[in-house]
Amino acid sequence: MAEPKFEPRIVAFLCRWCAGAGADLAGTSRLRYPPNAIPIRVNCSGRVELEWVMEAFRSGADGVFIGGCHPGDCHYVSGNYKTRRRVHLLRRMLGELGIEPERVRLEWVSATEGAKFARVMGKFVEEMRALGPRKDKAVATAGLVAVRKG
Amino acid sequence: MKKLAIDPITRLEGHGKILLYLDDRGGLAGAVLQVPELRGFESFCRGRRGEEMPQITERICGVCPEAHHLASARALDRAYGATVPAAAWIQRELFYNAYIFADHLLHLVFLGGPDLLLPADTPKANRNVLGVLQAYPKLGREIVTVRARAQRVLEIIGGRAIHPVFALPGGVARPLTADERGEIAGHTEAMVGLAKMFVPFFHEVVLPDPAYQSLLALPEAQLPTHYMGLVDETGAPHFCRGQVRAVSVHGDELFCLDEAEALERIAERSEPWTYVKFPYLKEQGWTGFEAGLESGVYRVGPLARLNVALRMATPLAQEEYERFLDFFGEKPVHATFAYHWARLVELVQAAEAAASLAAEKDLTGTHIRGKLGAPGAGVGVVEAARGTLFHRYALDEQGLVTEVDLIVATTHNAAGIGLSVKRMAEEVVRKGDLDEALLNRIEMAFRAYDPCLACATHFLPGEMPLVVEIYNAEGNLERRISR
Amino acid sequence: MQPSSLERPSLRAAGPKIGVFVCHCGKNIAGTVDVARVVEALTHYPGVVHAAPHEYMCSDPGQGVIKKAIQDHRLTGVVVAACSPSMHETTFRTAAEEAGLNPYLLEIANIREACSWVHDGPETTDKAIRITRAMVEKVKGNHPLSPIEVGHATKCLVIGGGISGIQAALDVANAGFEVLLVERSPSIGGRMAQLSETFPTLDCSQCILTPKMVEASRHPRIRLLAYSEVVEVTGYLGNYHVVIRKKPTFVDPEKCNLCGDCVAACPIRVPNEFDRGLSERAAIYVPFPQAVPSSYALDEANCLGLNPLRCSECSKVCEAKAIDYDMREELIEEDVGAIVLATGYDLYGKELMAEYGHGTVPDVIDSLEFERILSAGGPTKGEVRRPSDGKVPKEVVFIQCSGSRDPELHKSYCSKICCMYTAKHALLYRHNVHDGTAYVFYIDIRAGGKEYEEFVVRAMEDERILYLRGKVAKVFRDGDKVMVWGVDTLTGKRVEVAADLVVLAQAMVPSAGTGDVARKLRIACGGEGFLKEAHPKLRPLETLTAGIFLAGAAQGPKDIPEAVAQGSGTAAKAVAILSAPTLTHSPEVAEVNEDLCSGCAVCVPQCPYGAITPGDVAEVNELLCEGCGTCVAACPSGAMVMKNQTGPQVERMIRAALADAREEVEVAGG
Amino acid sequence: MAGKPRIAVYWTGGCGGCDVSFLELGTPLLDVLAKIEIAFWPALVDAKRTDLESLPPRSLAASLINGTLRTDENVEMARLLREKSQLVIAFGACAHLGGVPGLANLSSREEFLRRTYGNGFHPAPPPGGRAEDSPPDLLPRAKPLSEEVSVDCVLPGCPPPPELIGLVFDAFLSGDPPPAGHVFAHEKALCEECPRTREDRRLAKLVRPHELLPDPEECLLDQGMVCMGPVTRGGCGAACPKGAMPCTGCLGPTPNAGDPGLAMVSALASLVRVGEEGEAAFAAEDQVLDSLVDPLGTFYKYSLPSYVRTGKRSDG
Repeated sequence: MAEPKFEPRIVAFLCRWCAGAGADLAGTSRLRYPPNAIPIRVNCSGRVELEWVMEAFRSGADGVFIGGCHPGDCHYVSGNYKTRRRVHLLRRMLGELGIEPERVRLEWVSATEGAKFARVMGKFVEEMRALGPRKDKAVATAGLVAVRKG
Repeated sequence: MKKLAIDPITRLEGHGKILLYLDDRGGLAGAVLQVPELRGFESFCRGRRGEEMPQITERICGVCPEAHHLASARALDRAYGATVPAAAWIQRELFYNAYIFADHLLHLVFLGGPDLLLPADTPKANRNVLGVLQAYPKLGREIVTVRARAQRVLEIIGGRAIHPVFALPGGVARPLTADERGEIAGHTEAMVGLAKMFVPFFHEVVLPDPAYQSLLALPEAQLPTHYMGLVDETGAPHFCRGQVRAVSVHGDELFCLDEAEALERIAERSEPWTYVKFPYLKEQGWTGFEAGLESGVYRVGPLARLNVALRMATPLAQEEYERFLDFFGEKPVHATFAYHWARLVELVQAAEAAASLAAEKDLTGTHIRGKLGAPGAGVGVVEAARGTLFHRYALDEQGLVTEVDLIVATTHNAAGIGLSVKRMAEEVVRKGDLDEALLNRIEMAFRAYDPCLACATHFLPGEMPLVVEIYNAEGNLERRISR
Repeated sequence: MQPSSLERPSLRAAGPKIGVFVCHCGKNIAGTVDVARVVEALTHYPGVVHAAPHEYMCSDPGQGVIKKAIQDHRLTGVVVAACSPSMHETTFRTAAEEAGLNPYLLEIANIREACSWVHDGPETTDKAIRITRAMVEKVKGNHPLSPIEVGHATKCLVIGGGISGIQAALDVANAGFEVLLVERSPSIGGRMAQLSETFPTLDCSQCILTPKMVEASRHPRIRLLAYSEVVEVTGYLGNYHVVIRKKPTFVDPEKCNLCGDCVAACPIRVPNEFDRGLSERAAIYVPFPQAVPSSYALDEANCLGLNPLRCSECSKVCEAKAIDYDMREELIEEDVGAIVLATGYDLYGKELMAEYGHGTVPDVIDSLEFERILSAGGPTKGEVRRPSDGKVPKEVVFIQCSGSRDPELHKSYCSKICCMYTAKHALLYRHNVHDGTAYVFYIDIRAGGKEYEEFVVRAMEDERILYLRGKVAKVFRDGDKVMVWGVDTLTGKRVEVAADLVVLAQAMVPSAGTGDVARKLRIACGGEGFLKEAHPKLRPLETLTAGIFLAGAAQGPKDIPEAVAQGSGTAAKAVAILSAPTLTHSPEVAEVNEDLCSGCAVCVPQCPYGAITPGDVAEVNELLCEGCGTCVAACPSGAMVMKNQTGPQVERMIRAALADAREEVEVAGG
Repeated sequence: MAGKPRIAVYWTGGCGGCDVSFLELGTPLLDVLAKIEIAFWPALVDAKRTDLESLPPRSLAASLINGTLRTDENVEMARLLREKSQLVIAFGACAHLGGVPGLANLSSREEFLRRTYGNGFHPAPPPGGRAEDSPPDLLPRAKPLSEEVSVDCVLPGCPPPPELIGLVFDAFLSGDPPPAGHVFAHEKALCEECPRTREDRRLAKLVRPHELLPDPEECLLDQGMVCMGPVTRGGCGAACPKGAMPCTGCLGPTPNAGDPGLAMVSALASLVRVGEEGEAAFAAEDQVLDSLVDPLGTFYKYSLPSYVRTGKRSDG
């Protein structure tokens, strides 16, 4: 019998002013895109902690999407630049950890780019499907001190 | 066939297991020293940053991290084709002599020492540092204090007393201040003071002890092997630079070479029943576990260094060296238990050397980093307290480690230790009924080497109490003796 | 001050009682999401004590359902699964507050824009459940907060003394608040003071401007600081501290009686900026007769020298003894509650127009130069004479969109007012030179504005004004003529005019100091350098920094009525702040866990608002913090915390979002 | 039973540095030894495993265990000590987080046997010996103590600074044992006790220790060195930075830092600045970031087994 089609689980961190607003516009414009990603709204892509990206992988995510404002458009001036650098370095480490760097995607989407949001999200899901399930094992173990206090 | 398992052996740095095989008549059929663990530093050092190696490899052993730290730095000096500036050199040498002093002291009091300083019939509960402190309160206290001061010197220069952080390719991390020199000078003075106090003690208390005399004379404890050690341009033992000199069973020079070529003269063989490797002199070749002129088996460490040296580097050490040679009347000295005495001679030289280096003008010099070339391959050598230590690395263009090779003191001695243990075992077994004191004699045989099996296989050292199990021919447990 | 959320026990300690309300939004959500299943799934979710659907949550009955449940079930938190929070967050939070629940304990789970509208098929419901579950986790971690309240200064700073700034200053002052009006040049008035007449009414610019200038200078609550510049701005909404440098004019305005003897005595002559270099002025001068403040100023840069004194002719002849060479610059410090930026515009330099002769052809001038030529008080006393030889030009070519709407070579945007003032120029020229011919090259005519179209038509119907649709390819000097090569795209014919004068309707660009001021105020400039508004449509007068507003052409090309309207608009914005008893600020800001902060200061450069002060432990100024959280993500010790969005809180959301719909999610571990 | 509290100190496998550090207590050590009874401490006294085995459960007040878990025997001993002790204290970085030997997890056991002994090395008994005489097999990967037995509190460091060891005994002899999970080091990061000054928090370049003789006053991070100080607990007096060398993180991450590698990546990337931020600077910024070599070996020098299971190796 045929394998059931692999559907990647994705977490999407969307900044409230650009990517988030863009996603809303995609909604109001009734654009269709695959439902694999669960959005989590943050004020700024600069708020996204790398711990979260890893927590997503730890919790079984196949991909993590981060949406921020275009360069120069960050509502908070420069948060998106910080995120870009963090993600760049994180990707390098992911490679060494055996997680394909492509599984973390950073995209600039403005509040007016509903269509772009739907497009890039669709594309990302497609790529994650093609990439298939994660081959690596659990990424980090919660050792005695690895768990953070709330 | 019976098996005696002395598992594990104690009061040394590291896990070890002695297996004795007895034939049905109770004679010794075989004896091996097995080292049961490894950590594979050679493996995971690959891919690390070259400059991190002094700080990574020192985690091989917490008792002699200083040796790995500097051997590693030397290998990196070479790998980067760097010339180490005078000021940096003086820092390193002063640091290193303080280490040799502290480490020998550690052995004399905490590890091997109790065997000598305390009467042979001392109950096991007291055969330890506390026993020593009880027996010799004044000297004991002094030793604890001065060792602490030596450790303080390591801390000032090395950044930390244990697992120092100061050595870098081509130099050291930072210049020393005048104040620091002042403090160091005070400590080194105290070190010399202790050395002056220890020597007469040795001659009045330890040496005359018939127990020690008999050990020195014990035929089973005579092991005619070749010897290897580092000597400076004057032929005196040097702990962290110079040429590697090897002499034969008869004392003839086999070679005297820079580290890289010297390393070429050594081959290693591994036995499937132990994680320790057995180096031997290529020229003589491997003829099995045996001593003698034809065998490739050689020894390193204090006794070896005194055997390859022409003289000592400092006056007091020279005096003691002469007393040492007079006592044995021959050179090389093959008596395994002479290692302890040799250790004392070196302790004196280390203290004196440290003191004179503390006075060097350049100690506080600020030119402490040599110019680095493109990363390549390099070999570094030092004399760890317990013998010659080689580090060999190859680095890629980013300065990341691509190859690692470590030959450490106890590895050189592995065959020798095995032999000493076997012979001691023969003696003990001949004596028949095995009691704890006798078994301790077997351990004393290797303790004399102050072996560091941690270093030997870069595995996780662990000291476990002695248990001997005697199996009968069917392999059923016949008796279990524990000390 | 907000009590620290770190001190307050988490709600989870008491055991959360969360209510979940799922909106059908008619068919908008229920059409693709099985609302019943969502309610069912959430009912069994840990911490949820009540879950209910409603046809239209945002309706009064819908809100009623929430309010009732809050009271009946003593809810400690509410999740409304409905449309995007940008739609109704306030609505529902207000409702919650009315029911006695702290509004910050209510969150919106967006299952419409982010779910029901963009997906169909069964997974849609599953996704809706995940989104809602995640939001339940957030609410569990939320703490009750209340907006931060702060007092404020009651003065307003207006930067720029053009018509827009003047209007803003007057309106704020008339509302009863004190105003500092800072102008860089020796006189207020700005560009409008340079204009001849204004479209579409053709009334005299000076005549309608001067009274406002005077009013501003006489107003008891306006402190006019001409020849001054803002040096430094610190602080935040309601509490800005500003430092202003007042440059020395070396003339005491009290004593100066404007006799003008000093000018005659002054040996120096330099191009007069006010006349765009078409006339000269002395080193001691009044920019123009109606200048306000009405006093001479000695411009140090061009004077022979004050230190050591090289000339002193002016003081010799000054009977009023108004000249004081020892006058020094003054630093004025003030606390203001709001700031209006009205720094105006410049013209795109004609020297940048390679195709139009690099500004080297004397009879190729820009529109402001032509304004001066047309002005009664201008270099030619209002007669149209060309710069090169003072002859009256008979053939004048006006080129619109010079430097505008030209993404390849120049500015891509439309400068908006050129169509209008070019029509004005052409008409005024014709009034001046009855036998003269005016040519206007245009791409198309943009005359959106009251009576604007009529005005342009009037110009077009004047048979001696030839409107040629097309762009001018080349302008070059030919003897005492200026050759203009263009194409009439309507007829497709090449057009060649041997003109006496060419007037370039140069693009509008932000005035020279704009970027500098923006940096001092830490506000953003757009790509073309115009000051950036908070939202192009809904917040055109605000910047992203609360309490700083934009008026006039500094924000983008504008005509006078718009600039004036913006002046008044910003005044209203400013007054709203100045008149408020206290100001409130969102409490969802970063805060430092002082038990964990080592003072490593990694956070400090992350903050675009300078809200973090380094020290043994970092300190966040809640009022400066806009809540972006960039510092939180950067903090290596996890000592910087975002109120109601902590790292662990979001990690629980992630687990909830990813756990299988069936399985019980593990909510501990925070 | 009344009398002195009985304790055990044991290494499953550290380098011995922890025990030596214990000795560095110097004379205070003797005072401590006077107040407690050492039931089992191979490094110092000749008590044996059999003695330990004969003890009733929980009869030891505390066991300080150092070393990475590497062999079956290590695990056996850890379990034995857990059974006999009321408190188990992870003693040193290896027991705490996996330690330097934990870097071995970057390659498979097979790989490093091969690299160490050449191809075809298989452990075997000695001549005439039986199967059980062959050297014990290794665990598939190095583990921190807490992966095999429950750990009550932690004495971190490589080795733990004597002062911190002192704290343990103070806490311990004071009668009230530390709270579960307590770590005997500062809650705040190293920077708190670092004398270096932090002026301009921005990284224009990354340098390695041998590439720069750092300014004696200025923060090493500001000078471009990858210093783990900001994510690492204080308690050592910032020994390494004082010695002009960057902190490498041996005391482990601060309580809320989470994964030290991620925290460092985030902090470093946040601090990198090449001129004005913006699209124009992206390439230059990436160049700086890419100049960081061996991130795993650098960020997880002492903690790899606690935070990282690389997908590269088969995980047994």
